[in-house]
Amino acid sequence: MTMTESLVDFFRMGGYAFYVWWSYVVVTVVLALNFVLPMLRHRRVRRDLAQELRFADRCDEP
Amino acid sequence: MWAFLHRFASPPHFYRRAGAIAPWLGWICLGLMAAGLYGGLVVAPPDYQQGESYRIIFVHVPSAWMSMFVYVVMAGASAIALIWRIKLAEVIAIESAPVGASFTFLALVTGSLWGKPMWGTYWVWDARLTSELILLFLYFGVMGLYAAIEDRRTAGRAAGLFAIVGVVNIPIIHYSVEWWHTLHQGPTVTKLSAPSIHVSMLVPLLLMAVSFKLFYVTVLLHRARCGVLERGRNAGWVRSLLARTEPE
Amino acid sequence: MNAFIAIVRRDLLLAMRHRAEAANPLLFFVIVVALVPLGLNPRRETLELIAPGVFWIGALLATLLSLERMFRSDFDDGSLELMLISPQPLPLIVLAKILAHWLVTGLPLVLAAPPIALLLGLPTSSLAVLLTTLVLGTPTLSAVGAIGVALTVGLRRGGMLLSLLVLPLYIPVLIFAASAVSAADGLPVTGQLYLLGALAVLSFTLAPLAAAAALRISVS
Amino acid sequence: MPQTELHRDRNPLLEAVDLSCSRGHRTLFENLALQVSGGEVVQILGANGSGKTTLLRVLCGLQPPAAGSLRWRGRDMSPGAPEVYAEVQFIGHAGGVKLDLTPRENLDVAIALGGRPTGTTVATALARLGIGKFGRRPVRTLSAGQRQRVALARLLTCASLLWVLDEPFTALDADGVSIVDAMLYEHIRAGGAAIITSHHPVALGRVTPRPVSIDAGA
Repeated sequence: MTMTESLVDFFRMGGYAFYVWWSYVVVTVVLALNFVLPMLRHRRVRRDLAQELRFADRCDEP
Repeated sequence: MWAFLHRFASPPHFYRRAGAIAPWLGWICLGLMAAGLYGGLVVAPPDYQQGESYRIIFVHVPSAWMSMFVYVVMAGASAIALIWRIKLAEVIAIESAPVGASFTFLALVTGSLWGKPMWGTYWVWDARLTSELILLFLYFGVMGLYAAIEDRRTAGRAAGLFAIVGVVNIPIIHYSVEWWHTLHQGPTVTKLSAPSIHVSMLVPLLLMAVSFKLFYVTVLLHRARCGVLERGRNAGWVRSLLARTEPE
Repeated sequence: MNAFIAIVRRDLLLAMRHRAEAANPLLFFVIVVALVPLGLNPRRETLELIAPGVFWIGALLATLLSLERMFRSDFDDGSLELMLISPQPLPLIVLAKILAHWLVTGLPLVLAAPPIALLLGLPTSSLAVLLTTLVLGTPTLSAVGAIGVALTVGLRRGGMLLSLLVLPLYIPVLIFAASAVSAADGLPVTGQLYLLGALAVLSFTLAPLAAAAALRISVS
Repeated sequence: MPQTELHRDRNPLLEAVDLSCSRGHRTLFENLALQVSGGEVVQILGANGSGKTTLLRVLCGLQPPAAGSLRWRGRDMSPGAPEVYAEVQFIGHAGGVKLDLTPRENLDVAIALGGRPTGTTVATALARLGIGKFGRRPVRTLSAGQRQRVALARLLTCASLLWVLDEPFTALDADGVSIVDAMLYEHIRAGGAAIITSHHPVALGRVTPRPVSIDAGA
């Protein structure tokens, strides 16, 4: 079995390629989202808070 | 021990410690996941009954385990938050809900994708899948309640209480769904449980399970850092932290 | 103890003052049950198959519809704060509210069950079991629902969220009650009835505690 | 404002130690210290939205403070402590009066909830507040001032040491204010205490409340 043949066979997954690979794609996408979204949120929160802080300093709220 | 916990629970300490630990956990989780996937997709032999389609268990079963594990952690953290009024526990409980809901959703999707080759339909009212679906509703209940109440503190405590009520109800619901399922058992429904586990299949499964747990902890640490920052917006440590990083 | 009786008496008095409103859950239940044969086909054998499920889903929705009233008016006019401030144990007061809610909503469902069962073509042999499940099940619905209401009492539009919170918790009652009624003529139903009884006892002891804690959180 | 502390022999009835409260992310007030002893009326002064009502709700244990602690008769007051609630009466904006019930029915329920009746019958309490003849009509048919009097009648029928009244005078006419003034006077002479909030200082005949400003924290 040459390299490419075994690769093709690997991706065919014995005919169940659709189900196996789709479930792995969904898992990867959802896990990636779960990892990336908090990062973006963290950056946004820090920016908003810093900006809020700066705004507070400027008009020296009591 | 208690002193350490108390120190760790103080938001500024947590913010710094979590920031330090999270990257390491992330890399270890990635390594384990790669090993698990390699073991599961390449090394493990095909199942004599289901052929290659059984390889979905390497994501389905860990997701199902995690969906339950995260709910229990959420309920535990909520109990700690309500009884000892520890703000960090409340943040951990609330930030765990979306991650738990994602794992439940994954368990449902991979379960139905695995069901198609095995039973011919994407959705079968199998006892475990039905329990997962109800668990997803319970997660949405917690998240919905937290989002509906304006005041963050009240919202956190109300959602936490519902998480505790939920965790008490989960075994009852699970038992009644199992009982209901055996009552209306379809004639040829094979058990969704993993086939007799051979060691070459068990090792990747456990690797994936551990990597999912680490993934949860890493994401939770990131989300909790965010939550702690938002909760303590007018606390002193947040001001000094932000002033330091964005000098005027 | 007289605080318990005072609250139940007060709520029944209030319900009597709004007699029309008190009948709404029952009317809703009849309409839902009447819709089903119109939606499906009124032939006897199909109706018989689905009657228990429809009956109990109707009871579930009727209870859910009327749950909001349990604490809403008290929250608006400040008497909820009066209850929280009172030295009487709050779970006891919540239990009184649950009993009052059941008397206004659950009991009429139980009393109206026989004629409505005929509407759905339920065999009279299974009527006795139907009534038993209703007597055991509807109080549990009120008790568990009290937790959801207590959590959402502070929200102006808490209705939809209330159903999302409470319906998953109603599933065990629905499963055991509906299966008991459908297995009524011939098969043993003691198992389901015992479980319904257990659920009732469990919810009467735990739900007031959870609902009391939820009230303290929602009011704060 | 230096705390002119009348040194009672026993501990103050209610003591708040560096209390702070927030609504959402806005801090309403911070490290507020307050002492209320028997025989005095404390009037909380503050602009709209400065957290007067929130402070009252925290003092009665309806709401946990963001920080700080409360002491009742020198002992730490755990939230929801029944021994405290038996001694405290709270009348908020909404008054806690059911509109569909009659004043008598409302008071009967209040007595059952309050737990310690004072022996004053419902009729005398209503008569004292000038709404004796409306006892059997649904509260819905009464005016706002009369509804406020029904709520205030609760103070006469249920025994309590500390009265916490949120803006008791807003809906009352001059006659009503003088009745409440007399009630307050009798209450503090009997060793009780009261905390009231009011937008504008009220000319009370016999009672001179001790003003406490919520911003300065006294």
